[in-house]
Amino acid sequence: MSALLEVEGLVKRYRVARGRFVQAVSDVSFSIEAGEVLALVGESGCGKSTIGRCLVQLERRDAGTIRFDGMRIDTLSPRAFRPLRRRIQMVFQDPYGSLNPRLRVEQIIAEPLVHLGWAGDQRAVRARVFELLDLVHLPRTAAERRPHEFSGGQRQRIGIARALAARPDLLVCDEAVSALDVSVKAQIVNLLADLRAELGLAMLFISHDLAIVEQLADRVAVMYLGKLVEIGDTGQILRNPRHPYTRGLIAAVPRIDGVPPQDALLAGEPPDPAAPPAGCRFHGRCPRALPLCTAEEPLLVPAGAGRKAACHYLEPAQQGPRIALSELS
Amino acid sequence: MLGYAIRRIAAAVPVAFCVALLVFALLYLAPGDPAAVMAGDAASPADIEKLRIALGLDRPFLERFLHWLAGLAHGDLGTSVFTGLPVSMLIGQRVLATAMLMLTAMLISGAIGIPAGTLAACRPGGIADRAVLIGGVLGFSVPVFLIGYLLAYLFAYRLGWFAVQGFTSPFVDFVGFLRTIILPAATLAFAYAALIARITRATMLEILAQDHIRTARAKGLDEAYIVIVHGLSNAATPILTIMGMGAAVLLGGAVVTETVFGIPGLGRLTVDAVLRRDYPVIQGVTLFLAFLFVAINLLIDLLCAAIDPRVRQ
Amino acid sequence: MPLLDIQDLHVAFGGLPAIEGLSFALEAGETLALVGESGSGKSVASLAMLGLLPASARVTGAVRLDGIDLLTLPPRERQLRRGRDIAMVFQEPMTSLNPVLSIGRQLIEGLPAADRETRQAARARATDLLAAVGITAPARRLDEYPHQLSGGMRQRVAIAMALAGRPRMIIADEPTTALDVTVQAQIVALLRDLQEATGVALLLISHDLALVRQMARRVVVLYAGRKLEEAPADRLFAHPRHPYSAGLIAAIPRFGAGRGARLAEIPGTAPGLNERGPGCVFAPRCPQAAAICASPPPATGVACHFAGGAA
Amino acid sequence: MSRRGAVPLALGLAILLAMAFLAVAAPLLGGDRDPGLILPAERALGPSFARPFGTDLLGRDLFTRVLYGARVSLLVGLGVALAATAAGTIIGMIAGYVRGLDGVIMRLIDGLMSIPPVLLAVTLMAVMRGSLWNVIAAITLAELPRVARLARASVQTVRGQIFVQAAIVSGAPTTTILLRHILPNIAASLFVQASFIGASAIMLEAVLSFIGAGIPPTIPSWGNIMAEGRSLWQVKPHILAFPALFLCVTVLGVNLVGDALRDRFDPRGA
Amino acid sequence: MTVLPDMRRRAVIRGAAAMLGTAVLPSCAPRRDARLLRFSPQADLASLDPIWTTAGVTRTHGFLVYDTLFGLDADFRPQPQMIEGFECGADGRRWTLRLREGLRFHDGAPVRARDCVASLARWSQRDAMGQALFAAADEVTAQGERDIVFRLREPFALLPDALAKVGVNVPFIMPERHALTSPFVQVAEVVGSGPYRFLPDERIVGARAAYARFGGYVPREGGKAAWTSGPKRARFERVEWTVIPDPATASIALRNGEIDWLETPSLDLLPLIAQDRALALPEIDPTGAIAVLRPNHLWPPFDNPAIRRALLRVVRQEPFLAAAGFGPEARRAGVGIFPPGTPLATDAGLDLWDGPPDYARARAEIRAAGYAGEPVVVLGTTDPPILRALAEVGADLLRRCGFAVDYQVMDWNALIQRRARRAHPSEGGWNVFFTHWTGLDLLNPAGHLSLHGNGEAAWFGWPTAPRLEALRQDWMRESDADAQRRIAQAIQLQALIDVPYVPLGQFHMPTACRAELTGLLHGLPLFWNVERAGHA
Repeated sequence: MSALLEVEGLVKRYRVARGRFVQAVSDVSFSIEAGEVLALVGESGCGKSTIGRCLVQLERRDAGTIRFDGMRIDTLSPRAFRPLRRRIQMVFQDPYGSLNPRLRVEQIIAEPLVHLGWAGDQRAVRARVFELLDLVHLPRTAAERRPHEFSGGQRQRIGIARALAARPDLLVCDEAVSALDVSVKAQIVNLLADLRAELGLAMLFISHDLAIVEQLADRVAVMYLGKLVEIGDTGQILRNPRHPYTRGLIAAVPRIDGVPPQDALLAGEPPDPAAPPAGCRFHGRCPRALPLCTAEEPLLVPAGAGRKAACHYLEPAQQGPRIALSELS
Repeated sequence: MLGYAIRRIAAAVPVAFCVALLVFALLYLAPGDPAAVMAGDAASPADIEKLRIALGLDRPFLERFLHWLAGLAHGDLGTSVFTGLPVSMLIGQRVLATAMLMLTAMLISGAIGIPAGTLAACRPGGIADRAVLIGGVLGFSVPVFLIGYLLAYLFAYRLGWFAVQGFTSPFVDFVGFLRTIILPAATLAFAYAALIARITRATMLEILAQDHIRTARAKGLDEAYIVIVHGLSNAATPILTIMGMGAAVLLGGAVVTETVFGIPGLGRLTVDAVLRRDYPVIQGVTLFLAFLFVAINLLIDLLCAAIDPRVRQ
Repeated sequence: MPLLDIQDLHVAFGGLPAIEGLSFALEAGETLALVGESGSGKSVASLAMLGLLPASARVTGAVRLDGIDLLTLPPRERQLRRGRDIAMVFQEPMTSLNPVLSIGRQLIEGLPAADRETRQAARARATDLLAAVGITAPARRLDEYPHQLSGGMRQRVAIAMALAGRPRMIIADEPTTALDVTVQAQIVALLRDLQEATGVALLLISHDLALVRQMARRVVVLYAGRKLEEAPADRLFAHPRHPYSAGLIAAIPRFGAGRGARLAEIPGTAPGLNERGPGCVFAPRCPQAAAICASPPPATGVACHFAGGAA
Repeated sequence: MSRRGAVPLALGLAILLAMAFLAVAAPLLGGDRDPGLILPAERALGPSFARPFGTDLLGRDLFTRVLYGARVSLLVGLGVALAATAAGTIIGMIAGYVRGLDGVIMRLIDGLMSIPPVLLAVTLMAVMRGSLWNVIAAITLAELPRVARLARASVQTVRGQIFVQAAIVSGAPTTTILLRHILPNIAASLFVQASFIGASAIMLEAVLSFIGAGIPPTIPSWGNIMAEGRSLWQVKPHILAFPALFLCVTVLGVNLVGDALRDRFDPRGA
Repeated sequence: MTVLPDMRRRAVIRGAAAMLGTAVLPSCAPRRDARLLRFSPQADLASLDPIWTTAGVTRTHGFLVYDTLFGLDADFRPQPQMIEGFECGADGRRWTLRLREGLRFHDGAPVRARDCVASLARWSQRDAMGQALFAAADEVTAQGERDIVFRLREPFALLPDALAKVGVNVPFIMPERHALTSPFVQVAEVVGSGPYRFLPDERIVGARAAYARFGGYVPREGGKAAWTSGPKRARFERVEWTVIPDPATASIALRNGEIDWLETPSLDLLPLIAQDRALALPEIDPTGAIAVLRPNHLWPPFDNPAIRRALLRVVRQEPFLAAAGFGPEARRAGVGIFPPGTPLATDAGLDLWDGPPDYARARAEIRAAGYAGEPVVVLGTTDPPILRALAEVGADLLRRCGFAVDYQVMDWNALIQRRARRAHPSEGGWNVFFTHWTGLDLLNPAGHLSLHGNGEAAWFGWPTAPRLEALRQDWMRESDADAQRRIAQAIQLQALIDVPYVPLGQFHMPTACRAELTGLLHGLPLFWNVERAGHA
């Protein structure tokens, strides 16, 4: 059986000035199985959000193919794509900006129902709205209120309810929890995990927070400057990163246990995406960079156990966990 | 910077073309027959028809537009129906008066509006703030000609300090220039100063609330220094931009002010031409003033780019 | 005598309390963290210390620096202490630098008069400062503008600016929040190194417990404008005594916890400025809440009726 | 609601209501005085009990004329505000939403905007026959570009907001997005702008009449009455003063309301 | 644009001089010196060619820079001006005019007879009286340098009157090279032989004109200056014209001494000027002006003489003049075809206005004459206040007469275009408009344009009145003054039957100047003989 979502050679460019383009996404391929959670991680500007936006056609891809349930969707016109929107929904990062301040919560949540061919009268819509409010643990009285009466976490629940309204198969979560406070973040992460289990949702979970990714995702794809550098099973990648960038990323994660990271910190910052370096895009910051890296771009090649990585000098595969589990003593 | 300037100038070209097209189209639709006016009272219909053909008034729109554009390229704005003189000459004679009037008005308004707006922003709710708010509303609520009459009554009629009409070139007689320019410039400056004060206040309020001002304060810098160096340096771009857009207020106000104060400028030329239905002159002056407006804004954009390094990108 | 001693600080906006009765002290050379979620008043507290709050804010209590109460100082003298005695690094490196002035100009204007005697001296000092915060080609950077720098570089410049006045303490308000993980780690390392090298005291203000854990020796936990707990970092993370501290620490996603590990969550949301009663502000979300929580919690030590007195 | 702005708002609304009342009730208040009745023998009389505002150069009763003038001025203000806002909003929304048309429309709008409003209106009046509707049309066209630009800018700001993207993802068609998500969110600033345009239209009408390129002088607009009184303000100031007073107060009222609303919708706007 | 460098050079010189002056005495008071006269004309000097245009200002300009063969004296009699004398052959068909010696144009060239012949020929194509004169002439030639010879087919006793004409168009003499220009094209340059030289570089169309005394001008010897006759002695070195569009501003400028002479102060501001001792209101034009209601004779209802007569009967001139702002001392009602105070004026037939107007009767008559209620397009004007008042009162009157008035307002220049249209009133034509003539234009039936009844060739309104035309021709052939007056009387009576137009009364527009100006001449603003008292 083919995957729910298959992305092949996706390219997205933005024009920054007359004749100057930034390749935000450069030849990225991955797939998501039904019910699977794939996390897309990387630093800001690496193109991970752009991929999510291409999937829901908020952006038009410049090259490559996107197949959903075996059907090519990247070539569909906005009109032709609309029936598919029911099946691919999105949760946005900013809980404040993503809800129209002038609409009542009921109207917000019902919007996909109204537009995406939900057959039913007003009563049925209302019943479904209540059902969704229950699902995201909001009181039914919320339906009558307006977004400004809610806190950030509650708004994010409203956003999730809206995304779930039309019973999608794939949910694109674009930094869905990164704007939230710690105590609230935990609530939403747990909610997403529950919903996923309950509804059998597949998710593209876009995040820069490795700790949350670790808890939520089946597989992880690491991006750097528009390129996929490593993809594979979450546990394997986070415990045993084979790409030097993934290693650096992991090393930079602040530890609550106070244990200093084993790896050296990455130096520098990602270069300007409008003028990416030749060869391996990471070579400028790579602790292991060699002459070859400046000349030749590494391909994404199998790196054992369903994993792929794009590096000329992959980190050696290791036995056992490299990273100690945190302890709550 | 040079690259920016070139890009900015290139961007002004289509706008200028649109202005030309609009101005031409507007007056193409004008009723009445310029040939009839030019021929005078005693002309026969045959004379008028001959003149029509001589003026090319019988040809189709596009042909006339292209012909007119070609003339523009050579600085030929046509010929006044009423006086028989080249429009470019009529404009040339009057540019100085209008330019000086606007420049003086800009200086006066800037000298009043920017400090007033800044003071108002420094102490929201304070006296300066109230004054700017009230002055701002009043400045937009009194018609220019009333202000003109009021100033003329007080300073020319009662006190006799200034001349009530005319224009003297500053290059000929500077004292005379001041005598003639101050009242009309002050009249024009009224609404413009209100505009500048308001935009300065609003911009400064916004900028003084920005993070980098907080950074500057945390550095222990003097408040006046912060307001002037950190505040105004950032406010300059929006204020200048609004001043440029607001030049429309000045140009429009000049139409009235020059009539009230008998200044031989472009505004009065427009009024005279409109009242005479002297369409080539209306066309030429409107186009010229619109180009002037585009040019002012172009200059201001370049100035902004010089002040604000981000704009140059 | 502590370097900085804050006693019973209250800040209110339009009659609504943003900070209520905050007291803590910072020793010379120490790193103290003020931890709290959004709306806890931690940034308000730092701005109140420097006198940078808008005029509409009502500030009472005492902020003593070397025994001198900054709040009672005339504005002019307080201004002179900013940057010299207490410097500050802000959260948003994108906006906390003036976009139209060059880096050099912004650095130099903050130098003490002695460092600015000549143009060359000032530039040399500014170059040194940039070098000290790990900026490459510092002399060239002086003539550049903030928008030409990356986020991490800008934050380094901001730190250099904080150091320019040779302060005795730096308040770092969420210094890494707006940065990418890899850069965050660099800035954390930089701050730690600088503190070691210069012995400057650091008041770290953050919502990021992991960051606090890495940097601070002591931690003050703020919630809804009130101090709930103050403790040495090691103790706090090991044995949080206030239910909120405990909940907060538990809610942090732990890297390495493995897939599917469920996060501990604190139900509900923090109260708004107008929802704070005299009782324990955390009570509505507290799993241990009881009737007694409607009365004010102990004023000293851990602010919880069930925490058992002083720390 | 903030206390600041409440007083000006109330004052502004009171002024506008009063003016609207005067305009509507003009025939009643004027009694049997006919605003068009020419009495050369009673030319340019000063205010008196029988003729509270005096008479104009043709001996017509100024009080009645000023009251009837309120109709014209308010009609011009309201008409232009509505027409310019409606047309400008439609143009702005098309430009702001249909990428392909944006360039062309905005160049034309920029071109139109480069001609100062007074000049554009005067030029249009030179082309058209002087009538009330033509004056409204000319001022509308002169004010149009400002609304169109504001509408476009607002549309672009709002359409960039995430809730609009969320609506797209929710499958909302373009019309729904424009009418339900974008229009209500730009309505406030358009409304504020409309009030300023109304004020500026009333002013522009006066200026056009002053120049002699406005509404036919037989129609008693404030601008016309002032234009008539301008030649002798030194000796018969009442002809200029009464309509001027009404004009300034009305424009002040509109501006006060506009300012107050703006402060409410966007406290930092200018 | 090309004038710039030159202007700049002069500007620098003058600037330097001014700086020196102001450095010594930084006075803010405007200069008032004996050598400079500042004048504000009633309208802008739009055209410089007094033959091409009928504009009054251009005529005033013409008298500054050009000279005429004959001048007019205070009794409206022609007097030799450029000529030293003339001879008329016994049969009245050969006239020889001999130019004075020493006449020069401003470019230094002598004035020759051929210049005069060409100038008169050009003038004759634009002027009714000139037309009549040249129609009567077999030949007009230059004989030698100084003699202008008219060989006439029939006697034309009014030849000196025609050449002394002060009503537009005035037969000014210009160099032959200019006079050869088509009369329908403006001459390119102003070169005259009058007392002042035009300074083209200083002209700003619509705002300024300047003149310098022409040193080469030789005034006539002997006699007294009066109207356009007698010695033209220029006392001021310079005359500057400034157009001040706003009447209120203009009066302040006069009061402040920014200008010395305001041609037409606003009527309502006269009391203010009268009470200022530094200012004077000299009466310079005894003929005044005549207001006129002009019906269109091509279309109903005013193609019907009965309706015109009914209208004529209810018109009262008083309200028109009062509404225009003329006080009792400045207006005169009950005025016929020729301006009171001029030789041809008469009361004949004017008793039809005795008693109050009977509108009911007028309405009945108009109905009876066949008026069917079709709209009557009345052209109104916004700008010159006098014309505006005439139109508004007139429209009111027409309404009272039961006409369905369609009052269309435009500014004066639009009206000038509109009135030239012969189309049906519903297709852009018109039925009635209002204007006024200066008395100088109406002195006699020859120049009196609104009296012409030659149909399509007549002045706007195009009346056809053969009897009136015949009487006009009679008058022009008549040389005896008494006989002329009798014909004039007959003309008036006939005009009251044909009603080519409705006279609306005579009014006097005063001029205002600084009190120290003395020697202002009558007739129109003339710039010789005037001087500033106390400076001479």
